[in-house]
Amino acid sequence: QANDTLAKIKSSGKVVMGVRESSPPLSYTLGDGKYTGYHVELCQNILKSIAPGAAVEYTPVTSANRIPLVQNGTVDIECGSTTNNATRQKDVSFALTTYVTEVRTAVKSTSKIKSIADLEGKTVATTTGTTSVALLRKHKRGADIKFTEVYGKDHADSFLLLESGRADAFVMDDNLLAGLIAGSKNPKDFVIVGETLNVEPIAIMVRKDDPAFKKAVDDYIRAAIKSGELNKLYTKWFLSPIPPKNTSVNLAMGSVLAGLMKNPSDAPAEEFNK
Amino acid sequence: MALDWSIFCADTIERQVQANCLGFGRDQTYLGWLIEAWGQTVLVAVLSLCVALVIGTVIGVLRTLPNNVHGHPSRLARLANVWVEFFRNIPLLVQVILWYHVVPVVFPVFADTPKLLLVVMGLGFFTSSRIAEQVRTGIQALPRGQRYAGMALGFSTWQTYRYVLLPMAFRIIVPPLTSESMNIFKNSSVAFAVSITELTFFAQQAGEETSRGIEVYLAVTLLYVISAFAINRIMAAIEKRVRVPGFVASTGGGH
Amino acid sequence: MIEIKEVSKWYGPVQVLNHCSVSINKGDVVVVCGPSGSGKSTLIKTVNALEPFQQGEIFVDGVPLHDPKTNLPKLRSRVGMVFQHFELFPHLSVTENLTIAQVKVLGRSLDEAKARGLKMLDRVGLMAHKDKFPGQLSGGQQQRVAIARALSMDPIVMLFDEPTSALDPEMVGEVLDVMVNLAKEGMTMMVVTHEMGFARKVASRVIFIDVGGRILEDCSKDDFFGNLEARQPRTKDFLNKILAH
Amino acid sequence: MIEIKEVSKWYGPVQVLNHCSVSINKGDVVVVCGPSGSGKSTLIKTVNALEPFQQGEIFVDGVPLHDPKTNLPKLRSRVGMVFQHFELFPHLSVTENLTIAQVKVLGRSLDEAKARGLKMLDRVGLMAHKDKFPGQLSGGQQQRVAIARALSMDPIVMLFDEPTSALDPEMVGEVLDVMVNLAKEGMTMMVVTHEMGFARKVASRVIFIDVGGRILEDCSKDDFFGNLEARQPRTKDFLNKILAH
Amino acid sequence: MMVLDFSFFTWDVFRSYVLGGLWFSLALTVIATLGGIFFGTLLALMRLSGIKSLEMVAAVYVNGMRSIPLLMVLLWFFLLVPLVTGHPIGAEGSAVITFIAFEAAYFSEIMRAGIQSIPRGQVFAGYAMGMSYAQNMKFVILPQAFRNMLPVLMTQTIILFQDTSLVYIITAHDLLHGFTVAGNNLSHPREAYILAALLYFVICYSLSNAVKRLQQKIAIIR
Ligand SMILES: Nc1ncnc2c1ncn2[C@@H]1O[C@H](COP(=O)(O)OP(=O)(O)OP(=O)(O)O)[C@@H](O)[C@H]1O
Ligand SMILES: Nc1ncnc2c1ncn2[C@@H]1O[C@H](COP(=O)(O)OP(=O)(O)OP(=O)(O)O)[C@@H](O)[C@H]1O
Ligand SMILES: [Mg+2]
Ligand SMILES: [Mg+2]
Repeated sequence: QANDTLAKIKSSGKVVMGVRESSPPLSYTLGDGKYTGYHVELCQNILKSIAPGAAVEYTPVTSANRIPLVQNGTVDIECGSTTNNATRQKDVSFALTTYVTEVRTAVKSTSKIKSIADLEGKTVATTTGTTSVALLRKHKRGADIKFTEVYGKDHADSFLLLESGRADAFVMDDNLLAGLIAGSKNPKDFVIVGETLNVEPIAIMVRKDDPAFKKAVDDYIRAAIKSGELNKLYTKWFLSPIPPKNTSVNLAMGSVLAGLMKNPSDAPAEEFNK
Repeated sequence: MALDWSIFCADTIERQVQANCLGFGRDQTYLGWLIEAWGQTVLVAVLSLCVALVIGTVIGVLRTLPNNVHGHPSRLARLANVWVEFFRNIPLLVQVILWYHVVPVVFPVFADTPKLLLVVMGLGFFTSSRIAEQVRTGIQALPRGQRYAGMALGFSTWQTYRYVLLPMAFRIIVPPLTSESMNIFKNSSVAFAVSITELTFFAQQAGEETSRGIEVYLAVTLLYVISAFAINRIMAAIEKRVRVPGFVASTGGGH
Repeated sequence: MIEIKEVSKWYGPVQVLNHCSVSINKGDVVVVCGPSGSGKSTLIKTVNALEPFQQGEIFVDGVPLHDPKTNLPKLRSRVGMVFQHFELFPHLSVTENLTIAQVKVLGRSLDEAKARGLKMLDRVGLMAHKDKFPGQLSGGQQQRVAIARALSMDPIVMLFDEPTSALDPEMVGEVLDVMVNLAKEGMTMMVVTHEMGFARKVASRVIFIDVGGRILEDCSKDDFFGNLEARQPRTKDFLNKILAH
Repeated sequence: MIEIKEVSKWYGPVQVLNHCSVSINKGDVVVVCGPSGSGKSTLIKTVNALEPFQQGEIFVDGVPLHDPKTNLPKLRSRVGMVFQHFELFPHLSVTENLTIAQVKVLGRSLDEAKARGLKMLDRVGLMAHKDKFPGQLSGGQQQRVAIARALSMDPIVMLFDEPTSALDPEMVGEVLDVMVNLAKEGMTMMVVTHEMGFARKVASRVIFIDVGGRILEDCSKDDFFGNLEARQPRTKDFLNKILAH
Repeated sequence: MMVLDFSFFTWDVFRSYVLGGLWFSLALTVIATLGGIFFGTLLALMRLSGIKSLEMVAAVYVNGMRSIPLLMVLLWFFLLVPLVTGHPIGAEGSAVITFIAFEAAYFSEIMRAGIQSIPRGQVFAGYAMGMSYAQNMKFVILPQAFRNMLPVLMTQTIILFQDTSLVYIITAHDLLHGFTVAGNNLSHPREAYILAALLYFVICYSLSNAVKRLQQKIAIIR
């Protein structure tokens, strides 16, 4: 296994970026093989700097397959919406946290659900292969509430379940929820409610045991934070209208991420939820 | 790469290995979950198989009804043709998605249909079109004289099918029915795309949660192989039971 | 008993019966012969309403076949038919083959049907095989069971479509013997066959059909075999061919 | 030419050939008959090494079949064989059927093969059909092409396995005519058939096999047909059956 | 009752979202069919070779493949094989390999049936004319088996084409994927699924009609 990604990029002249199909605004497709989003653009900038001249090849990944793909070398750098947690750190490495998401609940505006407690007897959607599945399980036991889970094969599917009323709530990272709502037919029909189930640092994912590559990525991120580049990217993707429909996600930077901007870290989620 | 099977004894919340591997009375373990997922696979497959057999037989029989006096297929036969063409020319995955995401919204009658039933209809109707083809082939594989012989004895059309054609046709198509039954087990894996927590769903989710992909996929694959083998044995037993003494299916071979 | 009047039939554009008329009286044994594809099987099947026809009329025991109001299954149950390939039902034992139609169609009790069926089975000399399945019998035996099956429905007429042509030569005899006896007992029969020996022995009339489904000859067997010169050229040709070796 | 010595063969526990010995000399026409399942086809196939046998020896033109070192394909190419169901290659035209083995097996040039094949086709009277496919010919025509195909390999002996029993009665004659001519021209032939007319006309010897694969008779045709009383009871029985009607 | 609105589906949407997927699905179908028939025929010959060890190997492979869902085979090749071998294969590459490996098992059963459907007399006839095993296979048996099985082979190809929709699980860009993305991005997912079904139907129906015509043609030649 090539554990020296930089050398591999140099010798092959190309770098494979793992991207998501529908994780706006972090990483999503515009069709026609074009990918874009906060993390995608950030990665593009990173690669331009650390591997100048290398051709970037985009490989779409799913929640379920992204980790094996980074492990097995199909993907060199995954720029999606992957939570950095301790379990995963056994298999892969994460760059410095560039986004912090709070797992929350999206419901219809007309719904009476205001918090987790209101989920009793309801149907809750989430996406196969995400941390939210395990999280839901945990909460179900901890709070001793009973609800039915349904699983979409991707975020868009899960959202469709909510939209068509087959699920009463959709538990997922708030940025994804906001992105999906912004992209929906009638964004006003949905709201994000309730307490934060989990705080999750989202980061760019790279192969384990390749400190040189990780360092190169981290260094760039650190510099970007300093220079204000990251802030500009945040504003562009979270606070301004974005393609394809030119609506805005409208999600101001939370306190945790703001803290991390001062004090960059690659600590796993467990550190945040003690 | 060393395999680590202890993951199956871990509970699905804290990921602690449990002394009681099935996790009775406590939090579910991955093994318990795996077995539950298998149960879902079996449930979906068996229900769909029932739907497919009943509808497939009816449609297949309709397609073999004799032409009318003018040499044209009867109206029922044409309807059956439409059924078969419709359900076999759209990929199963697309059909299941349509049943799950589109039908309940577009046709409000289905709005409250349980999701399992929607998947069963998708998988069952898809398979019914293929079983219908086999039933038709089975009936047409019988010598034409068999139908004539039945009619010549004064049997009505229904009686001819009931007492003469279907008993032999079903015996003939046991082998293709076997592979179709095995197919339905395998095809039930697309149900995961619409939120049925069956084996493939388990493989995806548990593989991701535990990072023990190889072990999880091996276990799931093994269960699929066992299921297929079980179906195969059941059908072989059926075939043996209904075997007609002295009857050798004509293989088209000469001397 | 059977009245075929000017019957014509087409498969798509191909004419297979061409203004055929035959009348068969009680006790007649009519042998039908002709080259392959001439329409012999088709003709005999129309008599039993197994094949529809487009023109003409057929009456069986006075009942018009061509009338849509006629109850065809009922009519067919009164006409016995024996096929080239026997067409016993392979999944039923010999006894079940003999009884099923009696029970399901004629509404006889199972006991009654069995008594009748086994009597007929005895008549064709196969009582010992009553519990076997068709696949366990030789061709000749199967054909004799098929004859017994038809007879147990008490038919008013028996139709045979090349009953011996799928048999090994050594078995032809046993089937023909049964048929000869049947004829001698006065059964009305219409027999498609190339066995001219049978025709010589028991036929009351011989019919010759040429390709295209036209009846060229319909005369007594003595005329047919005895007066070859009076026959049509096609008939002579055919007879020469099949009697040559 | 062909020497069969004490050949026995079993299918699993069932014996189908039982110490069979036959010797066939150049120019002989040997007719083999016997009841269905007696092993006639099996015997004739062993001569061509198409069926292996467990005991005994067979020599064709002095070459031992049972010797593992014998080049069987080469030997088979020198023995012509005609089957009950013709077995023309349906995906090849008549001409291609005639030439393919000449080219691929004997290594003849295509022109040479065509010349030879068409000559044989002419001999069986089917020159007009050289570009058709087997499916477009009648059974009798197909069988004549099959004979031409075998002849165009210049065989030293011809084997026939019931060449007329799958034919409509009117077509039997045309095939038998070809075979009679072949015999008269001095071809060495071994023929499984029930056509006793053919045997009477040209056989030099007649062999009778009984079920179980034992050769009961091997005598001249005059003895076989002329002196019925000297025959074995099984043979008389068989002859009575197939000559009865 | 929800009102469906198909107006979002313009030529531009078709071109930018769907066309590439359609192309991939078709290419995958063609490659997997050719590869599957090639390896399937080899497997069939192995199973009929009369050599016990070859028969065993082929039988285990074929029966094994036929009892695992395609989805699982796809996941195996995509996720785990690279993990074991250390050589990454992309989504498209593993789709091609999986489909060839998977379909070979199915095509081998078809070819086996095809070879066995040739009357034994034909086999004898070839040998009787002095052909070797290889010559008999090449000139007599395989051409007929292919011809007899052509309709079944083509039907299997249609099924294969439908099965390409399953590559969504490894996120390859197939036809269905194109429609799905278009539907999500343009907020008409249901309409997009319906359109996908329609396009699949049109393609598969025309193909199966072509098979039917071919079948009739072959029936005439026989
Ligand atoms: N179902 C059918 N569709 C089209 N043509 C048919 C059909 N059945 C029979 N034919 C044609 O009708 C003609 C008469 O067929 P029929 O079986 O009555 O002949 P036959 O005299 O019984 O011949 P044989 O001696 O071969 O049994 C033939 O040319 C045959 O090809
Ligand atoms: N492949 C086989 N496996 C097992 N038994 C066989 C096989 N082929 C033939 N037999 C049996 O061997 C015996 C002789 O068969 P064979 O075909 O030689 O008979 P035949 O004299 O040619 O009969 P027919 O007149 O019916 O052609 C029969 O009892 C048959 O059932
Ligand atoms: Mg006929
Ligand atoms: Mg034989």
